[in-house]
Amino acid sequence: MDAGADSTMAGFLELAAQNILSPVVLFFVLGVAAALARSDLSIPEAIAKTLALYLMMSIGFKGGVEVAKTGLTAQMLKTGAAGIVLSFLIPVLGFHLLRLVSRLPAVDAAAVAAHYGSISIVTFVAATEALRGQGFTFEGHLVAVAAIMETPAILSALVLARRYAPSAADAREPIGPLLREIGLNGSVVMLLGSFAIGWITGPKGLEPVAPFLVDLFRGVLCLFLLDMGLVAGRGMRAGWKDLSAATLGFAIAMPVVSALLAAALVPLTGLSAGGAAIFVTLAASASYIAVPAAMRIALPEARPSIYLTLSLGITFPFNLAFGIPLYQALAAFTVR
Amino acid sequence: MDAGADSTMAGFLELAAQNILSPVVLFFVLGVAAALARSDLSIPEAIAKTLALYLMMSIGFKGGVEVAKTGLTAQMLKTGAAGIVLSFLIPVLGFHLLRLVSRLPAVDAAAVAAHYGSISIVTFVAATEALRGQGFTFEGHLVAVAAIMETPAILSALVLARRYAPSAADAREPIGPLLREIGLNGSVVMLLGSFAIGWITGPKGLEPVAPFLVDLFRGVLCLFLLDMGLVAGRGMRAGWKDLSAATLGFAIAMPVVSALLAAALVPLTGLSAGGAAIFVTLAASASYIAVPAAMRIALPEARPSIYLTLSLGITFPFNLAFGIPLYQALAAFTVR
Amino acid sequence: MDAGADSTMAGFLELAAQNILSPVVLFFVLGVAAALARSDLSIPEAIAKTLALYLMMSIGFKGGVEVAKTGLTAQMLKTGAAGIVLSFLIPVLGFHLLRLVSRLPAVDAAAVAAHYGSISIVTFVAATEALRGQGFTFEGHLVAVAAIMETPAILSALVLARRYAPSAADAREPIGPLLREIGLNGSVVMLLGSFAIGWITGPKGLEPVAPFLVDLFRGVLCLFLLDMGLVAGRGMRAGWKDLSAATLGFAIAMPVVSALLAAALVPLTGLSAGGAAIFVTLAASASYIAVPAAMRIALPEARPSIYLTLSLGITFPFNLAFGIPLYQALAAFTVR
Amino acid sequence: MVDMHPKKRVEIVVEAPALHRLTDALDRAGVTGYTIVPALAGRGRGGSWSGEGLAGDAGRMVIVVSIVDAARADAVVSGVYAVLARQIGVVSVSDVAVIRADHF
Amino acid sequence: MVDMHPKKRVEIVVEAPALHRLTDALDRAGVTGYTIVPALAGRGRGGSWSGEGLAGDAGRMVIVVSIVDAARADAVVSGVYAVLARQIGVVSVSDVAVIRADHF
Amino acid sequence: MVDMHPKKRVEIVVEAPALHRLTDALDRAGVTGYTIVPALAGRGRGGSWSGEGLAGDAGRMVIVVSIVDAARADAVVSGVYAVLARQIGVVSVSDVAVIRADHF
Ligand SMILES: Nc1ncnc2c1ncn2[C@@H]1O[C@H](COP(=O)(O)O)[C@@H](O)[C@H]1O
Ligand SMILES: Nc1ncnc2c1ncn2[C@@H]1O[C@H](COP(=O)(O)O)[C@@H](O)[C@H]1O
Ligand SMILES: Nc1ncnc2c1ncn2[C@@H]1O[C@H](COP(=O)(O)O)[C@@H](O)[C@H]1O
Ligand code: NA
Ligand code: NA
Ligand code: NA
Repeated sequence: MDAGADSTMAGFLELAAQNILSPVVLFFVLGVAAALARSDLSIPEAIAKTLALYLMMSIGFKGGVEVAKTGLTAQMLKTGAAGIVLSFLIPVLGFHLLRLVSRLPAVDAAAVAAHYGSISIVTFVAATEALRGQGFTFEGHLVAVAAIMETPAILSALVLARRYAPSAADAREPIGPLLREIGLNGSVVMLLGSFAIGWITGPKGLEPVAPFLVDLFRGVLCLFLLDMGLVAGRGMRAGWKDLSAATLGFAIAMPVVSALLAAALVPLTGLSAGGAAIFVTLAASASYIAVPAAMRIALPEARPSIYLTLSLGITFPFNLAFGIPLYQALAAFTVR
Repeated sequence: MDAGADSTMAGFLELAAQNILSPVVLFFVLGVAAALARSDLSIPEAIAKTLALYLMMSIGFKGGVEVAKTGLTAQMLKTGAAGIVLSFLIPVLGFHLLRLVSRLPAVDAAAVAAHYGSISIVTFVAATEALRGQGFTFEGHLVAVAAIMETPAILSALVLARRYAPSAADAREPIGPLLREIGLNGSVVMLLGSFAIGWITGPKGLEPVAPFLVDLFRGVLCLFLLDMGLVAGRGMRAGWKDLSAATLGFAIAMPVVSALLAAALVPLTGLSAGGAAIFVTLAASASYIAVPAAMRIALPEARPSIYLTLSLGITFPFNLAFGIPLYQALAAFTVR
Repeated sequence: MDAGADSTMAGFLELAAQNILSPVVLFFVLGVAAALARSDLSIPEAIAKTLALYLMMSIGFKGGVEVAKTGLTAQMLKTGAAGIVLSFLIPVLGFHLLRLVSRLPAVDAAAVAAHYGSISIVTFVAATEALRGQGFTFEGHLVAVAAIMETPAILSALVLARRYAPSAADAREPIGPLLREIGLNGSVVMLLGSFAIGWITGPKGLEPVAPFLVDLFRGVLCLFLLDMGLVAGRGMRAGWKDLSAATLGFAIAMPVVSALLAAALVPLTGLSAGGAAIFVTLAASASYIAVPAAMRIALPEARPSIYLTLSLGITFPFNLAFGIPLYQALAAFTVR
Repeated sequence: MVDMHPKKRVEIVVEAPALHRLTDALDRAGVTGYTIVPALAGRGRGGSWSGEGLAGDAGRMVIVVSIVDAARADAVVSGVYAVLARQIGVVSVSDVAVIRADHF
Repeated sequence: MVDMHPKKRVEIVVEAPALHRLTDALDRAGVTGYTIVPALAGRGRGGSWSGEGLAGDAGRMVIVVSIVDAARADAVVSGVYAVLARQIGVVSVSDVAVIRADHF
Repeated sequence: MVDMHPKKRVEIVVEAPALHRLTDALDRAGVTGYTIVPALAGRGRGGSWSGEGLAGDAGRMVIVVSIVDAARADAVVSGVYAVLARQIGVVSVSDVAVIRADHF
């Protein structure tokens, strides 16, 4: 290792420490701890849903306002294309990796792979917060890229399942309505709708709603991460027994693999350092809201105790605590 | 048309455009679009109720604080009296108009008419936001006038129904408890209670709660209008088949008629330009929370698919997008 | 009475008036009035729970940040010890006082006593708001003291019940799991967890979440007190018939007795004038969330209509309106 | 073994604005108790509804469950019917067995 | 006295993501209506679940209650079964009596 | 046609703070599952209650529904009774038929 790498490592460790001691991560830890200790602390379902919608509304609106400033650029289309490619590709990679290292049935492997190809908006948000804390900016259109990357992975996973687990994933279920359902999913509509509104109204439209959509954002995020910690901790307690060392290892290796893949595509997108970090984080993140619901319909034989525990119980905390600074360091290389 | 009217028209068009492209209206449009596209985007009931209460709390408190500054004036009593007259009168007008142009049964016509005599707080709020955006102020006591105008229309409609649809609206249901129920309706109590508290504590009391009650207001309003759009869109999809061209036309003509009536009364009230615009908007607005619930009790034979679709599905969007700038222009004439 | 006492009395009356006319108290009064008038005004359960969690999160975090500034001190341990002593002692006193003045069965008396030994976080918060309004500060670690004082009173009450009402409080119910349940109670975990996070992150961690956790606090408190007023009013209407003049008197005398007891301990703690006022208020406050739930498990024969009405219907409003300024005046003596 | 006593379980899906009228009717019919359960959405001959996003009571349904003595079931159903005849709602009655008969 | 008519009450505990498929199946089976009731938490052979804190539909159950004509009950249960065979859920059927038979 | 199997449906209205004790009793009695349903409000001999505005568990009721084998119903009701004897609550049992008997 040369001096540059050394200082990169030192920088990474500092980033990681700073990240882990942020209120956002600590509230997640509090949630996990409370759930594991069987505290009755809980956030009502109606509130959890609304917090998620609020986050979509806020990041969508703010992203749209950014795009209103810059206008539509070729960079956006390139980044979007790269995102779609990743969302299609990662599940294929993930599926075969999982089959290689574990004895998971094909239908479970396909469902897990779908989660890793899709994205997690909260991981996205946590990455933007970490960046902002260091004075980085990022391209507003990445919000739209995040929305676009939600769905292709599901398609990929279905194709895999139909090929490798034909009995579980028979062709009875038409794929069109399913994709429509996922595309019109409430959180996607909220994200893209708010993005469009932000784009239309621009900075002038953001101003009067900023105390709600901007100023409260980080505090609300803490509350939402507490909630995610509670749900993740409950899931860990219940899902533990269905997991093997191989699947656990996958849940940590796969995001890193996806991040490397995304990093390789960054130069084609022309993203800034901040934007690249977000893009890589998106690729590395795993869905835990939209894809699980889609899998219950498309691949009901796949076990939620496996895919939810891996995505929400292992990968999400890993990304939150270690992945985000790691991907940021990785992205820094790609834009030099 | 002379030059003055020309510039008024140009001013109106600019106002209308500005209004339609405000985040508040765009979020309503997003909600309608999502509902029509059958997205599963939805705001939990508990949240919708609380957002409505928050709006009442905020406008009540702020209105009371304004009144604390000016003290009780004769203008308030005059405006209140004018409001009560309108709330009694508009249903009579609406009922006969509706019977004239459509073949709606008398009980349905009476129920619809009640909605147009009463008021919509969100329309009120949207009008105040539009005004504030242009630097206008308005009299704080109009909040109390809004509360006062909620109920008389119901009484009017019951009298009409008992006269023209005696079988549906028999005298079995005593009218006293019903009016008490409506008067003690949660949103009325919240509005008037917060108004009283604002009046008592004055600007000094508002200060510590302003970040919650004032700063967040517009952002919360966006979320609430998204919700109203979702509900209105769902209602449009379901209620469409029960409506005729005549009733649809009524839902657009009636608010304009009410606005003209109110404009005629403005000179008697001594309201400012901003206050007059609000007063005219109140008259033109149609209830969609308090009156529908009252009608289910008082006139259960009347079909909600008709009155809710007209009030929430047609008149509310019309007022939000076109009515508010129109009423403002109209009011400008009356206070010259 | 000498001149000093005179001016103290005048000061107290002014404090009391100022307190009663604060928005927080007025919203409580609005809630009680609405409930007594049988208005259907209500806050959904999911919202009420979340408002309570928000208050815990906010005061916990802010308290932790204060402690991060000062570091761990001997004063904290002393105050904590004094709090634990009070929480154990007050129920014993309360139980015997209640048995002396009323004919309440022992099991009811023990349950009531548990409430007065434990604490009410909202009373705590209302006291801090009143202090802040006058420019006082208080020690951040009192938040942890509040959490610590929740549980010992329950233990005390169980011992009393097993001794004086052996048939109702038989030894079937093991006490360990019960205490664990209470200690891991959601609101305690939220309070202590946020306290720890605030302590870890310090003022730098508070900054980004301050618009949510600090600025909104007072407005949210108003909404929560409206809700408490509604619940208290409903409870008054229902619980009235189970109460006697003696128990009612107890609900006003007991907090004053507890306050005197706490005031006697203040010199041992080394608290500031503000801190002493809070400490005395904690002792005088009575639980209405954690202890009632614990009593339903530990002493199911005790009647909630009695302990809830006394704690939430009498003592809480008394403390809110008169107690807080009184305890503040009392505390002022102890730190001279 | 715990002794069981035959009762009737009356389940009423009723529009929310008419809830108070319904519980008043149950009170008048002398039921010893009832429990109100929320409904999220539904469909009937009058089309479908959903409580989502509603800030008011109109257009929402709730469910009232009351366990009543068989001897009183007829009176209860009649009382309920008198209210519901003009409102939106569905009433069904089934046989159940309860412990603690003195409760009903 | 109010006339009562025998019907079947079908109660289905179903995972939330499959709800639309279930209500579509009910529609196809020709039921005249149904009401959806929230569930907070539960336990089955597959372990326990809770809706608390969930921002999405996966991992949550809801309950659908439909009162159907006895003659149609078999068809309804078959239709429901076709959907539920692959999903998480429980179906139970009981006898009820209703007023206003024309409603069903 | 789908095969149906007779079972018992046990419905328990129980005060929220005692919920865990109740589900523990159900677990001990060997039920294969249960579903918890929220209650909004109610009235009993002890007066009326409402969950509205409550930040805590005290004063609120929930409903637990468990479908059990007829052979086990007695044991379940006894187990439930042992918990509920000291708590606020109501238990009722009815006959139902289920598909997928292996589930219970
Ligand atoms: N057969 C049924 N089974 C269960 N619930 C029903 C049934 N029919 C109607 N409902 C409920 O009652 C509401 C009103 O029914 P209707 O008056 O038929 O439109 C529906 O939206 C459902 O929530
Ligand atoms: N015997 C039962 N009684 C009532 N609800 C049940 C029963 N079995 C399962 N459930 C519900 O159905 C869900 C899924 O059940 P399972 O597929 O057995 O895991 C459970 O979590 C419960 O909510
Ligand atoms: N007959 C009944 N039918 C349905 N629910 C009941 C009945 N009796 C009591 N409950 C419920 O159980 C709670 C407690 O009842 P009680 O112990 O009689 O006060 C009531 O508030 C109702 O929610
Ligand atoms: Na991904
Ligand atoms: Na009007
Ligand atoms: Na105390």
